[in-house]
Amino acid sequence: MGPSPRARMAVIRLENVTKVYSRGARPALDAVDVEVERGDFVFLVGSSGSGKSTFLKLILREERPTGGDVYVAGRHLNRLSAWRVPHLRREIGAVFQDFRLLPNKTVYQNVAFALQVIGKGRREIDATVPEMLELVGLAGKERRFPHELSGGEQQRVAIARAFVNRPPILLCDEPTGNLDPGTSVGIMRLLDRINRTGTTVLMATHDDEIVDQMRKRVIELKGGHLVRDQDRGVYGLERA
Amino acid sequence: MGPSPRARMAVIRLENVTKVYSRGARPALDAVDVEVERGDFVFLVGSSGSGKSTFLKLILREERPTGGDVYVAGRHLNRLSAWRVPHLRREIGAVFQDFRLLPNKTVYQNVAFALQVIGKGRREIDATVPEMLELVGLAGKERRFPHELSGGEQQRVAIARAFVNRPPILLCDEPTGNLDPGTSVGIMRLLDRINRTGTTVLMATHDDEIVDQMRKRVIELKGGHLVRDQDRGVYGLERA
Amino acid sequence: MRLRFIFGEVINGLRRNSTMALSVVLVTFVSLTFVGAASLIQAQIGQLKDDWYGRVEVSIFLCPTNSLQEQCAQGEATPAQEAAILDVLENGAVADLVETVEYESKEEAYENLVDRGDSSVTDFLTADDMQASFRVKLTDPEQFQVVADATAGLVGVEYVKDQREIFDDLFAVLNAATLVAAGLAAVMLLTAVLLITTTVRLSALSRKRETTIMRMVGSSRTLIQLPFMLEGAVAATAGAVLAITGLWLSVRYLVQDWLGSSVGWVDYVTGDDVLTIAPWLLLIAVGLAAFASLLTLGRYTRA
Amino acid sequence: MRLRFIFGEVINGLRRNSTMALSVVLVTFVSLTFVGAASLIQAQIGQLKDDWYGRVEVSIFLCPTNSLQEQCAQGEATPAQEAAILDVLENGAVADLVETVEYESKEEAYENLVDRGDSSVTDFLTADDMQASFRVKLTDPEQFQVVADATAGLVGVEYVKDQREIFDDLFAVLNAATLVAAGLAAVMLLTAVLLITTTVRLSALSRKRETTIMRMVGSSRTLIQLPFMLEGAVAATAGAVLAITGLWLSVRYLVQDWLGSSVGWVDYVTGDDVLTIAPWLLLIAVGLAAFASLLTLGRYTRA
Ligand SMILES: Nc1ncnc2c1ncn2[C@@H]1O[C@H](COP(=O)(O)OP(=O)(O)OP(=O)(O)O)[C@@H](O)[C@H]1O
Ligand SMILES: Nc1ncnc2c1ncn2[C@@H]1O[C@H](COP(=O)(O)OP(=O)(O)OP(=O)(O)O)[C@@H](O)[C@H]1O
Ligand SMILES: [Mg+2]
Ligand SMILES: [Mg+2]
Repeated sequence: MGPSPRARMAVIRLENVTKVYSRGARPALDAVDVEVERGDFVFLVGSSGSGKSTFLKLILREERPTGGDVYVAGRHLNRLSAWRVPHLRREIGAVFQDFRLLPNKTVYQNVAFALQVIGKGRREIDATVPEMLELVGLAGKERRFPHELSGGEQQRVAIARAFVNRPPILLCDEPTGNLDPGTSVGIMRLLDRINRTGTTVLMATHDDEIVDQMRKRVIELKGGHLVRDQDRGVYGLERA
Repeated sequence: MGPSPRARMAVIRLENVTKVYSRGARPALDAVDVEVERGDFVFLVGSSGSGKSTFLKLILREERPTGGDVYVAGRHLNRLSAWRVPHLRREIGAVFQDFRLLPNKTVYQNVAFALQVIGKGRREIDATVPEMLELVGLAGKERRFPHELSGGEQQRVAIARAFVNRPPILLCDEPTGNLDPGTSVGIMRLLDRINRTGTTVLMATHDDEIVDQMRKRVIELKGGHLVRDQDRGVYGLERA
Repeated sequence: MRLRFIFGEVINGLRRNSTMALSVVLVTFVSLTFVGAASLIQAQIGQLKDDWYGRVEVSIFLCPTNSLQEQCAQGEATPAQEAAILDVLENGAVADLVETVEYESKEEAYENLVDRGDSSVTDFLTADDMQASFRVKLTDPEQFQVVADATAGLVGVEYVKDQREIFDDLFAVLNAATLVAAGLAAVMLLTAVLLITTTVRLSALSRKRETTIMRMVGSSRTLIQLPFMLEGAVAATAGAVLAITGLWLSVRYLVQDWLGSSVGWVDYVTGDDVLTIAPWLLLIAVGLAAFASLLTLGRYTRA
Repeated sequence: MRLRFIFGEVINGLRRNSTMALSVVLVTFVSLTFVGAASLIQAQIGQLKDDWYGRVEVSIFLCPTNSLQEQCAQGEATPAQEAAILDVLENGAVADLVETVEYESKEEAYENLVDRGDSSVTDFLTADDMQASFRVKLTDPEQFQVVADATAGLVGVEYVKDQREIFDDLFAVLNAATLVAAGLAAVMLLTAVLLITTTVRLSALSRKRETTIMRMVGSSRTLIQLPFMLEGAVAATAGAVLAITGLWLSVRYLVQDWLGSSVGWVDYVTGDDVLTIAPWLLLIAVGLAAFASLLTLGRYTRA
């Protein structure tokens, strides 16, 4: 079976991917085939332990598959040497449930940090960061520290940091998990706006309301198996 | 203004409580008055940073109020000396979003641990723990380790541990925050069952569906102020 | 139940932080070895002083036959001169400082020399080459100068010598060694406190989950904190035991056997001296651990 | 930019883990002091050997007037006997072992004695009490026994003496001191490795959030790991500098000034000797840190 035309366009492609964390344990992912095209917005749903985070970690090459092949942004991750991993990561932004901000840095410094540590110069940083804070709706709060922000604002900082380098792919692992429904909606609007700039967004979530509202592509995992891949889908099949 | 008849029955009572974490910062709680009667089931809602966790911490005496008085289980916490705090804590069970299980202990050992460290004998432990695991629906999984359980099962272990000593009060800080909607419903049924044994349950949450379904008393905080205290309430006023 | 729990926690903690625990053991070992060495050297000095100062005397050497010294120009001291000197010692101003006086004749001096068995000297010396002397034992050896002043000018005295002088260099070296050992001990003890502090902190951090749960379910403060305190104490005590063993072996084999066989005339410190300071070393170890734990625990395990 | 970043991270890390950093400094200090002390003692031994072995000779003492030894029963050695002995040394089987032979007469021996200035002996000795000797310098001082065997039986020889013997006790003590210092150095170096390991680990843990973000945004492995490695290296280097300073001060003031003023005839090690070993101590420190970092880093900061 040769690659379909769609496969050649795919910015993320998992082919028969299996991941077993410890010998003898049930696989966290089991023979999963997924293709995500450039510009897609994909929800990854499934109950706790179904393998959503594992899916994202394989794409980030935080974990390596036990079987099968992972292609991301034109790279075959199985063959990617350790010292080239940083280059892969610069093509991917990652956002997590717990924000992961540096508590002793200001909003501005937190976002600038992501550019500093990949070797960008001060001039480029000074040009890019305010623009990005503007985009996520934090203009004027540059000098606040994380503990001076609401949870939603903290997540906006995290998104700004993940996206400041304008990566073609944005991975979000339950980005609204710690947020109340009202705040979550704001975050989803932001992610949607980012997606419209052509960025591929892959978001693992439990939040059925959000999934049902957005009507995007939904991939459902269950015990490591891909059980549903539906365009314009909803959270649970029973309500579809 | 003398204490009303209801106040005398209250198992938890906050009188004009203010909590300021660091000098000059906005109060995390601002002049809050709340009474919770024995056997109540109370949802604590509000957006991120509104002071829900702070509210619970004051009851656990993890934090001390900056102003006002806190009474729990007949104790005036402002006057409780440090060495009597353990006695207060034995009257309160606490459940958290992140389960907080000991990864190298089995389900049985995790629950037994809570009894061991308050000096219960082996015989009492051997009698109580299986009964409690039965109650939370984990009979037969005593020898599993936390990583061999689903998120919902892990939270059941955490509830068993919090409740094994049969405390009159159970505090839950976003117990379903990490769980998918289906699993969350199971946890809520369990908490409801525990509440029906006469235990006072106080639960902070973001989960609007659950709050809307259960129709229990709802206390809403906003920037540290109590803005709503409603019997048989819903999550957001706009949908009430 | 509780004892077994605490004991189990201590073992767990030490195993989890084995690197730090081992560091604490080694640093306490080295620091207490220095503390012990310093106090053993002082004990040795005390012992030598007791021993030698009790034995040594002020020697008043009388003029020999062919002295080159001015005050002996008249030749060998006469019996009358000797009697006059003896009179000053026994009935003069310094009489109450003098405990005993012994007369050593030329012949006795020669015999003593022969007894010491240094053939390269006795080969070509005879009794007539020696000189007679008074050996004076003082009630208080520190009062040497008074006696020396009272006798040095008498007719027939060539010179007066305080045997203690010959030890002064040795004592100076030993005191310097004590200072060096004490200095190193101080640096290492400071390090030990820092390390125990870090160990307790690490242990508290690595067991944060357990202690959080313990606090939440209402465990007593003692049960929460005791394992940490004991951990530091156990490691420090192990270091102290190593130090005591090391010192005892050193004294037994290095000092007594090896040094004793090369320089046999000294009365060395013994294993018993080590055992005498052993409780103090253990006490220092436990004290250090308690001090370091108190410094740290309050901050890392709230009740 | 990157350099400033790395430098800032190192400073931050050291400040955050100041207790551990200080422990590493102190333990490295003490351990390298011992390493330095051991090698300085060896340098001192080497220097003394060069110095003394070059100067010292085999002395063939000839029969004096009134020797008690059997082989000298016929009295003082005659010029003919002396010539025969000299012949054996210069033309006999051992001739090629002999570098120079010097004859020291009784008078010269007495003068040497007077020159040494020990008045208590010269007071009652004359040149006639002394004995003549051949002072033989060997091409290889270790071959003493061969020369001794060849000459000890000759008529007119009282005894043959190897001056090196008198240093053996001193060298034995110094060698023992080297062993003790090296042993302590080994224990402390092990401790230093353990501590640097823990420091790196702690530092990695306390900066886990930073390094996680750095990994996620695609920072290079070098930029992530270098600060940790440098932290250990900086602390260890500080310890090495302290050790070098301490050793230099000790040599300058304790050895040269203080020991030198009491026992002046020895050629002591100098500050220059300390400076010679200084690069090695620095190298050990950096090597230790690198070794310990490599042991730890892989596990605590994945790429
Ligand atoms: N580092 C790991 N080592 C061992 N097992 C792991 C590890 N990470 C995840 N697992 C296991 O792999 C399975 C899938 O985990 P994963 O975190 O991918 O689930 P998830 O869908 O993200 O769940 P959640 O909604 O709780 O985040 C689970 O059974 C989990 O126990
Ligand atoms: N330990 C602390 N030190 C300083 N400030 C704190 C601390 N804990 C909470 N705060 C501050 O107090 C306020 C209320 O925090 P709290 O954790 O009670 O909110 P919450 O309602 O539980 O929010 P969330 O839904 O995010 O859990 C916030 O502004 C927070 O920054
Ligand atoms: Mg996950
Ligand atoms: Mg909270």
